[in-house]
Amino acid sequence: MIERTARSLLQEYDSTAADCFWLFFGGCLVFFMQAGFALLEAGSIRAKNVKNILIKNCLDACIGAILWWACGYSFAFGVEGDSPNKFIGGKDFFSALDKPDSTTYYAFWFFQWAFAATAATIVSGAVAERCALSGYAAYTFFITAFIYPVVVHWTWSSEGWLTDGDIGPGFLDFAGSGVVHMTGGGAALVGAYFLGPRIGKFGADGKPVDIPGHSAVLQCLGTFILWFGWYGFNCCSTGAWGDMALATKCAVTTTMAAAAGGISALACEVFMGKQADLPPILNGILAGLVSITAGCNVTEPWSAFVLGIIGGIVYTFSCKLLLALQIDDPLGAAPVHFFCGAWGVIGTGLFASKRYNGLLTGGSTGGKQLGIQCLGVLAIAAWTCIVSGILFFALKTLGYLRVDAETEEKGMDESKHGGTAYKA
Amino acid sequence: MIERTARSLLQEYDSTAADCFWLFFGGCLVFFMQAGFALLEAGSIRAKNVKNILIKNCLDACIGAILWWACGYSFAFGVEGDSPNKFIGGKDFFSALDKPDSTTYYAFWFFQWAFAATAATIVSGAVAERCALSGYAAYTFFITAFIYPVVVHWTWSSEGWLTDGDIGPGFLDFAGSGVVHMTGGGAALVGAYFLGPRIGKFGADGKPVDIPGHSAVLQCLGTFILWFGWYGFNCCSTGAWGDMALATKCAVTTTMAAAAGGISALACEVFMGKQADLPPILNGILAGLVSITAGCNVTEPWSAFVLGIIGGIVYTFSCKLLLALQIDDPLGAAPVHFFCGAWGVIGTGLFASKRYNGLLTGGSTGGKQLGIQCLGVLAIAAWTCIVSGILFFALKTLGYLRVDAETEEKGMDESKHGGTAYKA
Amino acid sequence: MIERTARSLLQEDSTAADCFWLFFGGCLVFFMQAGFALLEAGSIRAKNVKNILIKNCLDACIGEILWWACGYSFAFGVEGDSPNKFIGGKDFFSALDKPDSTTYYAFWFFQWAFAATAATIVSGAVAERCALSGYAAYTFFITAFIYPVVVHWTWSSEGWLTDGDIGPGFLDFAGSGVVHMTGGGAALVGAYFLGPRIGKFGADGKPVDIPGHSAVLQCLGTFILWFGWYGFNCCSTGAWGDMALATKCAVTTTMAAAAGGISALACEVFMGKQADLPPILNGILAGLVSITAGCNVTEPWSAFVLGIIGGIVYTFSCKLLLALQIDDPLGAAPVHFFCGAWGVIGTGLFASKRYNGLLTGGSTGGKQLGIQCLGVLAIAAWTCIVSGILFFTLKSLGMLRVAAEVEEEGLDGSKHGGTAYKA
Repeated sequence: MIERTARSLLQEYDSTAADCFWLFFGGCLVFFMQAGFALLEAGSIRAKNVKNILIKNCLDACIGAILWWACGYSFAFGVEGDSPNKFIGGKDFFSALDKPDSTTYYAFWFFQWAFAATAATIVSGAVAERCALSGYAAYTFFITAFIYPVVVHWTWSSEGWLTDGDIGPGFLDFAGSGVVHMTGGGAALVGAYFLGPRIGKFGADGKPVDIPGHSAVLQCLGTFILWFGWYGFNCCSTGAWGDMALATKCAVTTTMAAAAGGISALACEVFMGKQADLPPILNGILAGLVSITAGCNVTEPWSAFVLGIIGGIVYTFSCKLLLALQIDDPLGAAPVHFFCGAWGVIGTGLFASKRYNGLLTGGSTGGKQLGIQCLGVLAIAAWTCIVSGILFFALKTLGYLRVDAETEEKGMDESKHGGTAYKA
Repeated sequence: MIERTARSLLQEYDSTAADCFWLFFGGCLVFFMQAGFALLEAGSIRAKNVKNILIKNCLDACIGAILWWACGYSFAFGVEGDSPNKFIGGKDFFSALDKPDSTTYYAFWFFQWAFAATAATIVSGAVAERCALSGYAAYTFFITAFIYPVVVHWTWSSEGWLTDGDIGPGFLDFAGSGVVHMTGGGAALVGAYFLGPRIGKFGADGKPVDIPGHSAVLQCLGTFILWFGWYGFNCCSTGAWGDMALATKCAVTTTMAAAAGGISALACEVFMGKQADLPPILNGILAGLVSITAGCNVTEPWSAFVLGIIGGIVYTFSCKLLLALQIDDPLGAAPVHFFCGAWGVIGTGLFASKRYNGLLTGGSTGGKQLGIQCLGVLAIAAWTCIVSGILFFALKTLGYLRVDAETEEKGMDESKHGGTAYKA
Repeated sequence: MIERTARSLLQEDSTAADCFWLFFGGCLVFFMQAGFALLEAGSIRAKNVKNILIKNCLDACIGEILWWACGYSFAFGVEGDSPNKFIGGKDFFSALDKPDSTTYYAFWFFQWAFAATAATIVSGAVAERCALSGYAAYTFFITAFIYPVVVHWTWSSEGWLTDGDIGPGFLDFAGSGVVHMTGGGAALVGAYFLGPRIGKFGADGKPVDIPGHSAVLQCLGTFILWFGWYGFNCCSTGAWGDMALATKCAVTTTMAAAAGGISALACEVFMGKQADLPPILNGILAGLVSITAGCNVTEPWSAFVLGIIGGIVYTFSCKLLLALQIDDPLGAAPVHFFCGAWGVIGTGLFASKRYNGLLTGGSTGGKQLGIQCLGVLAIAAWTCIVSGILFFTLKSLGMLRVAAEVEEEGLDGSKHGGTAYKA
């Protein structure tokens, strides 16, 4: 009786504050990844377009916050209570409803905004160096206000049709290999397709021409910032202070996958006869991180290692696939986020520990979990690619999508943004 | 009785450790803003003066720590107990008094040092590219040791004449739009005035000449780092773990204002017929952040949005004002910190929620809170501008303030710091 | 009885908070990898930047895999039945079952970040002429063996130097010796066996200044390191409950960093040079390394003193290296090895009375100082001798240094597909 009273007092006193902090901490780290994306993207393109991509990154964060407030959060998490909608939320637009003083609402809002900003900013890499600012802003509006929140509602709200646990079929995507990375990466892929390749990317014979980025230093710093922020992305997805031991296990699995992905992608390059270079290691690290994001909480260090190794390989070969399809993705955004995101979700169905019914770890339900994972991959891929496809096609038809050839050759900074990024 | 015992045990056990952590966490994030300032400043000036400004930023942090230890903290927070001094503190110089083992003293010292370092480093942006290192070091000494701590004592100590709450008249400046940003920004304005404009900034006809910064990438990364650190600046100002729900609401209001400020300043530029460029978005984000710093804990997401929108406009027009007055502020430090700082304080008097008597939200005391806010703005502005004015005038008269024309034309790095910042 | 029940329930809460504290520290210390990468890139010539960034990434990646395989076990695998004071030997590949509620993973993560720090120190001293294969081989050994052994001696519960009741009471709270001397000693030895860069010393033996290509990268790198150091030093309390002490470490750490920066700058100016940025940056790092051993047992004033002297130690060990014709492009050995040793010794001098600092009225005379010196000698001998064997072997096998032609052209152009900077 004494124990029960004391437990409930502990619960009441501490839990809200600690849970709020944990989500806030995660939100800060994931927000900082915006800087990582900005630098990685800037470093991977030519100097003449750097201001343009930085402007796009800033707009993603700013416009994203306003849209997340207006309707994004509500579409994602506004659960209606009386008549649950498995497709999209519809409550508490503009955070207008009263909130109690002691609430985790704001912490959770902040944490989830940072995730939404991540999904949105993935697209800018694939459409870099030739996408018009107005077209990009229009697209960012839709992904943050609608495309992404709907996927979140399916998977992470308490009433979505894919929601894991008792309600739905048990789709496992802990921190978003599918929800965030496939959604952003699929839109990136479709955007790069409708945009068409940069002038000079493919020769007359269709052979790809390497257009190296202007600064390996920025690529490297960007990647390290992303890796650092990813600890908030993955570990804080436990959502509550009380599961800290599990959260710190996620730190270990996340690190294993990042390391494995970097080594794996580098090894692929060297085996294919190229010199050891930096961008493959960096993108390999990111590939590993995306690959573990779905299952960081249900894997062991050894299986995280395996997920990362395969992630590096998936990255390498999906880069080749895109080039074979004559799709120009300057950042490799689709290989890193879409293809490795899908691998992350599927791989979780293979390697989740026995308790979570991974196919290869002796789970008791055979391939059922794997089947649910594949269902999720197909659903997310179809949703993001079809809706993005409609949007990009409309923007292209209206002439908003691509800058004219003269602007592209000269560089967008000089033509559209008052001058180059670098001066004396 | 069981409940009472348990509650008091909880209190004893948890509170100091968690409060210490919360202040420490905030101190780390706010300290990291030093890197943000360094990069923003470096990117906004010409390459030939980059080492000089980085040296100034490092000296701000180093000299600042030593002075904060020697007397800064004591002037700010050294409350004398027996005969309280409403103007300046006077106890515990060099942290020499014994402290109990379990104390939040050090955590609070650390958190407040990071704030002091922020106030000091604001000045370097406005005096960039022509201020002599010795003059700058002398000025930094005074702002960290005296000018800033006095303002802190008025507002954030338990005995200051402006202190909010039961003691004083209830001045609301939660994280320092006035205390930090107006103090630093006012000194910056006065410094830029006494220093005079850079050679070539104003043509013979008085028309301003644009002197663009040498790297948009550094400006962008610097701004993102500042935004990231600002979550510690604003949210950790609750000062205690127990108020975490409120702290995370501050994260949301902070984000809304930053986003609104960025969009607002960009819109101003575009409406005035200029191309969409990066520096206005960046400074707009900072303007929004400064604008919400006073009232992040007493506003709602919608009012934070409004404060940010107006902050972007205040920034834009105060830039024009400075140019009209022939004052050259290479970073826009005074527009961002002084003018938006004042707006942040005044805006809090307008938009603070009903409970805090905001004029426009139905507060019961009419314009009284707004009146107190204005009183604080005037007091801080007068203090910082007059004392800084005396100091800068003295330094100028003694010939310590500005480098000679030849050094300025050649660049301070080559003349004074052993060579340029960038080499092969 | 009520009190006992409540206290034991509170204890349960303790695991979550302790896990978080170690995790938080691990994140900050991991972020220092970015700091090292930028500081190193900025301090060398542009033609070798990709090479050093590749080395930094490989340190993190390879280090992780090795820490998992055997590094953590050699460091912390305490055998229980027959304790080994030299090296651990349990739980390779983290293969043993762990309970659900455990601080194991948080601690593993925190310690991996430290190991990655020790390993990456070396890349600065061997920059601009060390072959990638030789460097990878070396990194393998330092993360898998050299560093974990030192950790076992000092930070495991059964090492021969372990502080507290078990061993003689060696004080090295966050690793001036364990991390910085180990990495810095390897760096010194590596720079020695590698030989100086072409053109570093003139025909007369006089050193030629080879400035780094970007002061901005050096500066940002240093600030990131300083930021991460708060996790490095403060989170070394290892438990949430000691938070008041941890935040005192934040103050001592800050005092030493500031003092080191001012001190090194002052040395330069007194010696007649212009005020320049790299001395301030390396001075800040020297101060940070100097306080790392004793941040928890010093006061702000003694931290200040440790930092001032750290800046002086840094300045003069730079001169020593040049006099010995050793080329260390980052000053890695001055900052980490020499200041690391000073940090350990200085703790024996300035640790507060309770911890028997010689100059603060401690009751055991110079005994603590003696133990500190013993630790310095042991760590220096271990790291320098084993690294020396390894570097000598790599050199004999021709795996250590790139060809002169490659070095002149730049490692990026020759070996990594092109330069770091393009249009």
